[in-house]
Amino acid sequence: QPPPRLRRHSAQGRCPDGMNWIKEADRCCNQCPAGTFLLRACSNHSNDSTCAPCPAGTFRTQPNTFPKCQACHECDRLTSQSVLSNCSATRNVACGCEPGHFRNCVDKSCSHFSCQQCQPCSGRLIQRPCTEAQDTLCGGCKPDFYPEDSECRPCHTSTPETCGKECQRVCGGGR
Amino acid sequence: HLPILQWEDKRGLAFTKNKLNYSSSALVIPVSGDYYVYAQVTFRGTTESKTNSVTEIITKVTDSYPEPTQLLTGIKTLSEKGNSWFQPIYLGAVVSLEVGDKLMVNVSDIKLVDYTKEDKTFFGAFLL
Amino acid sequence: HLPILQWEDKRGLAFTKNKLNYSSSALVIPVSGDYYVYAQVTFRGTTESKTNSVTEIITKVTDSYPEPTQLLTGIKTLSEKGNSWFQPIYLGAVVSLEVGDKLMVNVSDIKLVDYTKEDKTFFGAFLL
Amino acid sequence: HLPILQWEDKRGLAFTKNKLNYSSSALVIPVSGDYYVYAQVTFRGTTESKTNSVTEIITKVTDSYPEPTQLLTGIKTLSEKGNSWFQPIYLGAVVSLEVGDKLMVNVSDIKLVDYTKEDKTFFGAFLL
Repeated sequence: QPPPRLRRHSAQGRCPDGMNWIKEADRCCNQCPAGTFLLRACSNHSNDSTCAPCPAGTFRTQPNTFPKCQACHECDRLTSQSVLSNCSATRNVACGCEPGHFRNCVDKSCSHFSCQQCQPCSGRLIQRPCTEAQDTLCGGCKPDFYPEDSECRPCHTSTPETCGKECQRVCGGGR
Repeated sequence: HLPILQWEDKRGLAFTKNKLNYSSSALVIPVSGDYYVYAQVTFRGTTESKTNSVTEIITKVTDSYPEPTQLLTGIKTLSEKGNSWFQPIYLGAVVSLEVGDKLMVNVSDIKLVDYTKEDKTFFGAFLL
Repeated sequence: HLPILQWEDKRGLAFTKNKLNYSSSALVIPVSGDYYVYAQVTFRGTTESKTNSVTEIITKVTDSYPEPTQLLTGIKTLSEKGNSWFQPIYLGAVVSLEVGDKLMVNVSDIKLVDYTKEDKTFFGAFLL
Repeated sequence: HLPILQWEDKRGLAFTKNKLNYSSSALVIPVSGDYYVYAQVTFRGTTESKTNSVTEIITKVTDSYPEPTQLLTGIKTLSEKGNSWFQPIYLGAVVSLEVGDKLMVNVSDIKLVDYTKEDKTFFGAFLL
């Protein structure tokens, strides 16, 4: 009985780098590059895998031997998300918030978020500007503004009777 | 009738086989028998959505009968506090179906359906 | 023990076959094996119901053993604002069963079960 | 990545068979094919938990590919009033899997998972 022919890759799963075991073909085949998928496994010569580009709306970020690509996610218009970068053959869509909005995270990993308008801090100093990650942090009233009912009003709207110390320059009158 | 959802049937995790095909928003039954039919819809909204409840219905349409049959229904009232909310509804059960029957998923408000990721909203069936 | 639901097993969408019969509120297992067992109960109430939570349990009773076994449990606390509320609970999983085993569905409060439509509250099993 | 749950695979109601084995927090697929994969996680917390939402994800890992694939996701925002709350999330669907693929369950916060009873949090799969 002839000795069993030694195959270059003796068992499932142990393939050289850049190659994957293809069960249907019962051999190691070259991986397809990112942005493509395995259309047809290699024949005996392990570098003739047939790869095809990911169809529109799908992607693969890494070399692979999958029969399909992954479906792109979509940005959520209802929660005012915007597309930071479109889905390409090698990368999923990236969603974020438009300028003047910040991410209001639903979960800790912030993979679910809605975009909220940054607060304007009208009449106030801006302690920390609005970023993609967090709302503006408003400080105290600006110069020539005075606090009233948790708001900051311009001094010129105050009357001599109500002319507080913040507004002396505008309505103090030097009596 | 409530709006009918449309589905991706080829790309990503989606697939059809054994002649259980998808066409015009419906799974079309190729062989009479008992099927386990299931669907999850993730609803989501914001405080502006002002919604009291969300509903998901798996419906059967038979060409020879003018009215659809509601096979499975999930209805959930909402009392959410945050800026945005998420509410998944999963339905699944065995139903007896005839060749040519069409299965669809209806929802109370299509604008509230989270279509952004295939792993959050899905629909399928298999023959027992 | 929690109240046990009774089911319709013939009319409308309901059916039994392959000797998986329904009797005295239970599905009776005809053949030992692994079954996918599932049930959905839609609970509904009003503000007067004053209920903090709802519970659904799929239970197994074996004649030779005095105590039921809880196979699957769904418990949901409620914090509803509206006058009336709806809360569906779906349960499903594979369990190993012996011939003669009985499957039942228990609920925390039978008055809160929406029995009005067969597509909202249902119960079933199939052999793998 | 989100924390991965570990599971009991032998005691009580848990079992594995037909070479669908459990190892290192994952079910390992022995035969390529279409599987119905399901999991329920019961989350529970107290007002101190201060949690806006809970998430359950069934994930697939393939040895030859560096990134996991999210197969099924359930996310639910919370607006609970009581001192303590319970929130079950059930997920289930058919997915095409290859021999050697690993299935896992990720959750948003492992501290909120109710692991106390096997009928409240469970995970499984069966070949169609």
